[in-house]
Amino acid sequence: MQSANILLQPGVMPRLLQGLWVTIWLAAVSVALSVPVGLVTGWLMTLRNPVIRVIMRIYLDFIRIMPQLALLFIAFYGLARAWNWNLDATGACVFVFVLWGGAELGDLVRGALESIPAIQYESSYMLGLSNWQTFTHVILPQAVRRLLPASVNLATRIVKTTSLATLLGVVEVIKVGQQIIDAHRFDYPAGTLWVYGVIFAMYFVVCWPLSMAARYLEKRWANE
Amino acid sequence: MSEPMLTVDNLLKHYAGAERNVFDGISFDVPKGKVLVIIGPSGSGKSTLLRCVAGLEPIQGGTIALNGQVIDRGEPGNEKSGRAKRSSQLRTKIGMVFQSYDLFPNRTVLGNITMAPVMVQKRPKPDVEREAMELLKRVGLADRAQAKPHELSGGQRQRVAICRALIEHPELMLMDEVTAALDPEMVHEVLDVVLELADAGQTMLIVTHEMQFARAIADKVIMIDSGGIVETSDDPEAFFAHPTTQRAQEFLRTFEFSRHRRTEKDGAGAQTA
Amino acid sequence: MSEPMLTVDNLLKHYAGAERNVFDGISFDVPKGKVLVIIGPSGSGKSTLLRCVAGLEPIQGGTIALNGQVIDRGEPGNEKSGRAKRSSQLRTKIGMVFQSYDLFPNRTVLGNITMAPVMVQKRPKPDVEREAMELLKRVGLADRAQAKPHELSGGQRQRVAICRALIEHPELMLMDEVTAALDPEMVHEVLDVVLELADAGQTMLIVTHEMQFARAIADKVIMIDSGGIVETSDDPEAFFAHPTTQRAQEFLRTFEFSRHRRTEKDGAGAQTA
Amino acid sequence: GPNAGTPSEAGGTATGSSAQGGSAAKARTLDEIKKSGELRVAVFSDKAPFGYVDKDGNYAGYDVVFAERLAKDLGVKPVYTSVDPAARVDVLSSNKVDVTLANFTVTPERAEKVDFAKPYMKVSLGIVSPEDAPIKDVKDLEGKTLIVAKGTTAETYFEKNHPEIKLLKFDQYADAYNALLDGRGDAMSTDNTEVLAWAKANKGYVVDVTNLGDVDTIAPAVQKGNTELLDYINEEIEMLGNEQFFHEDYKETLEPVYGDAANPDDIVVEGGVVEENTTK
Amino acid sequence: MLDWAFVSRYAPFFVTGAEMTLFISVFGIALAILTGLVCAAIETARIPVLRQIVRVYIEVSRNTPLLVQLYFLYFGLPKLGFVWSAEMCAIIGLGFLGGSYMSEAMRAGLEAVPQIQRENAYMLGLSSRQTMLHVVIPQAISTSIPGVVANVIFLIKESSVVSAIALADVMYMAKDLIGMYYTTYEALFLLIVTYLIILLPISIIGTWLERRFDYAKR
Ligand SMILES: Nc1ncnc2c1ncn2[C@@H]1O[C@H](COP(=O)(O)OP(=O)(O)OP(=O)(O)O)[C@@H](O)[C@H]1O
Ligand SMILES: Nc1ncnc2c1ncn2[C@@H]1O[C@H](COP(=O)(O)OP(=O)(O)OP(=O)(O)O)[C@@H](O)[C@H]1O
Ligand SMILES: [Mg+2]
Ligand SMILES: [Mg+2]
Repeated sequence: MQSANILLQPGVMPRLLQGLWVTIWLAAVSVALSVPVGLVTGWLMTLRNPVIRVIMRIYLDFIRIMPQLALLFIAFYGLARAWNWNLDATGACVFVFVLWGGAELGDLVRGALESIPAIQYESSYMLGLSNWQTFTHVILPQAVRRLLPASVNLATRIVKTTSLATLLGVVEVIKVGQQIIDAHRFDYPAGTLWVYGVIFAMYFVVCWPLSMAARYLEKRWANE
Repeated sequence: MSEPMLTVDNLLKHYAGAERNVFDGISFDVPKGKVLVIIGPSGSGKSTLLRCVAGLEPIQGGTIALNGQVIDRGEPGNEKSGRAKRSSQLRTKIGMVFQSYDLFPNRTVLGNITMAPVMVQKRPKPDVEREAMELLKRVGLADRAQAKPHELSGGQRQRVAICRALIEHPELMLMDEVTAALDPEMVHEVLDVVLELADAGQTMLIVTHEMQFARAIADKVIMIDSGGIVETSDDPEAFFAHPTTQRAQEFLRTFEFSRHRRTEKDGAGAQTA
Repeated sequence: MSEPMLTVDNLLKHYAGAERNVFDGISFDVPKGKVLVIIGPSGSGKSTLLRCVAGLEPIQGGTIALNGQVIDRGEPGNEKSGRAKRSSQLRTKIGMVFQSYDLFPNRTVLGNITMAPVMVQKRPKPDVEREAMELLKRVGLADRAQAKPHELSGGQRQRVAICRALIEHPELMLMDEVTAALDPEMVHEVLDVVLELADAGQTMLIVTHEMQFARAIADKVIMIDSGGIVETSDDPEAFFAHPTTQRAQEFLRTFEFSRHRRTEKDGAGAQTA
Repeated sequence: GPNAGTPSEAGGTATGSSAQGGSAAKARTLDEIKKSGELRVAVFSDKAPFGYVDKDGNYAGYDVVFAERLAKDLGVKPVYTSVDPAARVDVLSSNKVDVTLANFTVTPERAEKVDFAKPYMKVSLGIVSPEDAPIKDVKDLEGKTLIVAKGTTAETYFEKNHPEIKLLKFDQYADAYNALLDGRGDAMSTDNTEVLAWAKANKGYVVDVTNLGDVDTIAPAVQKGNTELLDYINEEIEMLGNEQFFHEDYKETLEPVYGDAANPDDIVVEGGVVEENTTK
Repeated sequence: MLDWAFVSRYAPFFVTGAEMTLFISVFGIALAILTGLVCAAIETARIPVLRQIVRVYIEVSRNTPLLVQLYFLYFGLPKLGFVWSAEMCAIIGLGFLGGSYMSEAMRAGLEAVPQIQRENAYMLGLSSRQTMLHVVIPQAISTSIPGVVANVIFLIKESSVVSAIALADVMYMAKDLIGMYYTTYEALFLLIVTYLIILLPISIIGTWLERRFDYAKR
C-alpha cells in the first residue's frame, strides 16, 4: 500500500482541497442563486393563470426529465452559440444548476404554500390582517419551516451534481484528482485508488452533515 | 328583544358547480346581546351560513347587515370571486372561532392573541399584552402564555382561539362547532368559556351538535335544512322539549337512544348471529 | 346472571417507561349474553383494558379467562414482549372493532369480511360469501358489497367493520368508542346495529363516551379511573340516575350543561369583555 | 451488453454536410484582447509533457511555454482554460477562448471549423502496448481493443481507416492510460511523441509502432475568420523561428522526458516551415 | 437550422446508445430494487448488527456522487486487483447508489401501514405470514410506488454518466458526434429526443401505476 504515499506528496492534499473548494463554491453559488429563482418559480406555480401554469409545467417537467449531464451539454455547447452567450464551463454549470435547483425548489415552494391549510388564511382574514400581513406574518413563516429541510436536501443533491462539471472541463476536485493522477502516473501508477478514494471521502464529508441537518430540521419541526 | 345586531335578509347562496342552492333566500336576525344557535343535519349549510356572515364566502342574493348597515349584498354570478371585500376595520367587528387547529403554529399563545390588535388595530403592545393576559386568566390558561400551540391540548387551543377573537372586542362572535374535534372531557372546558361569554352579554351566532349545550345557551334557535329554515324559536326550552315541525322532531330524536329495542333482548336470548 | 364468559382477575398493566401502572390489579367479569359498558375519563385506561383482553398488550399481573379457561397470565417484566401468544383459533373467538377507519383499504367490502373466515377458519368461500351478504343486509349495506372502503362514509365503514368481526362468530365482542370519529348523524346508524346485536344476545364489552347510548345498552357498568374501578353497577338505569361515588357523579356531570350560569345573564347586560 | 457501434463508425466525411456558420459567438479582435489584458488560451491539463498541471498546480508543458511567450509578446497575461480533446473546436466557435494551443493536429475536417495558424510541431501516430503482448503492426490489432482519447487524431484515423478495430474511447488522457494499465484494452494509440514518453516512464510497455499514418502537423487554432489574430500568430511563429524558440522549448519541457529516445528535429517545427527530412 | 440528413444518418447510433442506456439501467435498477428490499427488510425487522451496516451503507451511498463512485470502481479498484468490466462497474454503481434510495422508499411504505391494520389482522386470527402477505405488503406497495417510480427515473437519468467510463450510451454518442464532426446542434437535438423517448413513457407509466395502486387513499 505504499502507493498511498501519493497523498503525502507535497502539494497533493492542498490541491485536492483547493479543488474541493471550487466544488463547494460552485454548489454554494448555485444554491444561493437558486433560492430567489425558486421563490419566484414557486410563486408563479401557485398562480391560476392557465398560460403561466402550462409554461411552468413544461419548464419543470423538461428540467426533471432530462439528465443533468444532458442539460449541461445543452447549455455548454448549444446555448452559448445559439444566443451568443460567452458561457464558460463554470458559467454553464452554474446556469444549469440554478435552472434545475430553481425548478426543484420552486416545486417545493409551491408544495409548501399549498400545504398551508385554507383555515390559516381565513383566520387571518377574520382577524382583519391585510393580504400582505397574512403572507409575511402567517403564511411565509409556516412555509419556510416546511421548506427548509427539503431545501437543505436539495443543496446536498446540488453538491453531488457538481461532480458532473468535471465532464465539461471545470477544474474542480475530480479534475484536480485526475491531474494529480496524471502528473504522478510515472511514480505512483496505483495512485488512482487513493486519489479517487480521497475524493469519494471528501464528497461524503461535505454532503453528510447537510443530510444530517436536513433530517434534524425535519424532526424538529415535524410536530409543529 | 333589543334591536338586531345582525340582520340576514333573503340570503341566497350557491356554490360554483353545485346542483342547487345551499340557501334559497333565508332571513333571520340576531338581537344585540343575545345568542342565536343554529342546528340542522350535516350538510344542511350551517357552516356555509356562518361563512357567509363572516365574509368568507361570496353571496349570490340578499343582504347581510351589521347594526343596520349593509355589509354584504348578494350579486348573482359571483360564485368564484372569493372573500367579500370588507375593510380590515369591519372584519375586526366580527370574530370567528373555527372547528379547530387554526392557531398560528409559529407563534406562542400570547403571540397569537396579540398579533391582530397590534398589527390591525394599532394598539400599543404593552396594553394589548396586559389585556391578553387577563383574557388568558379568564379562560384558565395564564400559565401557558409562552407555550407553542402544538404543546397544548385541543381544548386549550380552542380557548386560546376564543381569546384571540375576543381581544379585538368583536360586536358579533361566530362559532362553528368549536368542540367537534375535541375529546369529551375537553368539551366542557371550552363550552364553559362560551357560556360565560353569553352571560357577559356577548352577541353570538353558534353552530353546534351538542344539544344539551344548545339548550343551555340559546336565546333563540333556528333549525335549517334543505335550503331553508325549518323552525325558528325564541323559546329554546320549549323548542327542545316539543319542537313543532315534524322535521325538527325527527332531527332531535337522532340524539337519543331509544330503549324499546332493548326490552325484547332477554327474550331473544341465544339465537345470535 | 348467567355464568361469566370473560373473567378478568387482578389485572396489572404497566407500559414500558411509564411512571405508574395503568391498572393496579382490577377484577370484573362479563356474563354470557350480557353487555358490559366501561366508562371513565380520558386517559383512565379504557382502551388499554380492551387491548389487554384482546391480547394486543402484554399484561404484567393477574389473569384473563374466557369461558373459565385462562387465556393470558400476567408476567412481570414482559412490557416489551408485544402481543400475547394466542392461537389463531382462540383469536377468532374474540372480535374487536376499533375507533375507526381500519378496514383493509386494498380489498372490497366483501373481501374485507370474507378474508378471515376463508383464510383462518378455512370455511368454503361460497358459504362465507353468502353469510357475508346476509350480514351486510342486516346492517343495510347489501348494495355496497363491491365498494372499496375509501368510497364509504365513516358510519358505513364502521358497520362493515362490525360485520367483519361478526362473521367469525366471536363469543365476545370488544368495541372501543366505535363512533368517536363519526359525524353525529352517523353515530346513530352504527349504534343501532350495536343495539340490535345486544338484543340478539351477543356478549360484549363496550367503551363509549355516549352516555345516552351507554345507558340504553348496558346490562352492567363499570367506571374506571386512576388505576382502579371506581364504581360497578348491575343496574345501569340506577347508576346513571344516581351514581353512588362522588367521582362518578362528577364524571357524569361533565356531560351536562348547567343553566344556572345563564340566569345572571340578563342582569349582567352590556359590561362585556 | 449490447454491442454498441459508434457514430464515427459510419465512416465517410460527415463534416462537410454540417453548416459551418455555427459560430454565432464572435471572436475578439486583437485590440479587444490587448485592452482586456488577457489572452484566453485553451490547453490540456492532463497531457504531460505538452500541456499539464505540474505538482505545484501550475500549467506547464510545451504548449504552455509557447502560450506564455505569445501572451508576453502581446503584452498581456495568459489565462488558461483546461479542455478535453473533444472540446477544442467548440471552445473556439463559442468564443470561450481566443486561441487553442492543445496539441491540436491539423486535419481537413478541423480546418473547416477553425483557422489553423502555421505549425509549431509535427507528429504521426504511435501505438503503445504491453511488452508481453506487443503490437508490432496495425494488423496485429485486428479483433483487439484499442484505447484512444475522444476527439484526437488517433480516434479519427482509426475510425476512418480501420473500422475493424474496436475502439475504447475516454474523455481524458489520464483515463485512457489508466485503462491501459488496468488491462481494459490491448493497446493504446495517440501521437507518437506522447506514447514514446509514456512508455519510457512505464515499465512493461513498449512502442513498436511509431510512424502510423501521415506526418501531421500541430498548430495553434483560432476561431474561423479571425484573420487578424491568425496573421499575428503566424508572424509571431516566423519571428520565433529566427531565435530557434521551439528548440529551446523542447529542451525545457520535452527533453527531460524523452531523453535520447527522440530527435528534436523529428518533433519541432521552426518558423512554421515543415522540413521533409524526418527520420523514419 | 438543423441538418436533417445528418440527423437521420446518425439517429440509428442513438438507438444503439439507448439500448446501452437501457441495458445498464434495467440491470442497475433491478440490483437497486433487490438491495433496497434487503435493506428495508433488515431495517424494519431491526436485526441488530446488520442494521448498523445498512445505515452506514445508506449514508455513504446517498452522500457521494455516482460519477465518483464509478471512477472509484473502474479506475481505483483495479489497483487492488479487481478488474471489472465497464458494464459491470456501471451496474454495480447504479445498484449501489439506487439501493439506498429504493430502501428508503420501501421502508417509508412499510412504516406508513398503520399499526391498527396489523392489530386487526391479529384479532381476526391471521398468522403473521398471512398478515404480512395479505395486509401489510399490499398497502406498503401502494405507498411505495410513487417513490420507487421516481427513483427509477432518477437512476435512468443518473446512468448518463457511464459515458465517463467508456460505455457507449446515449450521452456518449452525443459527445462522440460533437468531438468528431463538431455537429453540436444535431447531436444535442438527438440527445434530447432520445432521452425524451426513453423517459417520457416511463414517467407516464409511473403516473398510471400510482393511480392504479392508489387504493390506500383514504
Ligand atoms: N366549497 C364548497 N364547494 C361546493 N359545495 C360545498 C362547499 N362547501 C360546502 N359545500 C356543500 O354545501 C352544503 C352545505 O355544507 P356545510 O359545510 O355548510 O354543511 P354543515 O351544515 O356545516 O354540515 P356539518 O354539520 O357536516 O358541518 C353541503 O351539501 C356541502 O357539500
Ligand atoms: N403505548 C403506550 N405507551 C405508554 N403509555 C401509554 C400507551 N398507550 C396509552 N398509554 C397511557 O396509558 C394511559 C391509558 O391510556 P388509554 O388510551 O387506555 O386511555 P383511555 O381511557 O382509552 O382514554 P381515551 O378516552 O382518551 O381513549 C394514558 O395515561 C396513556 O397516556
Ligand atoms: Mg359544518
Ligand atoms: Mg381510548
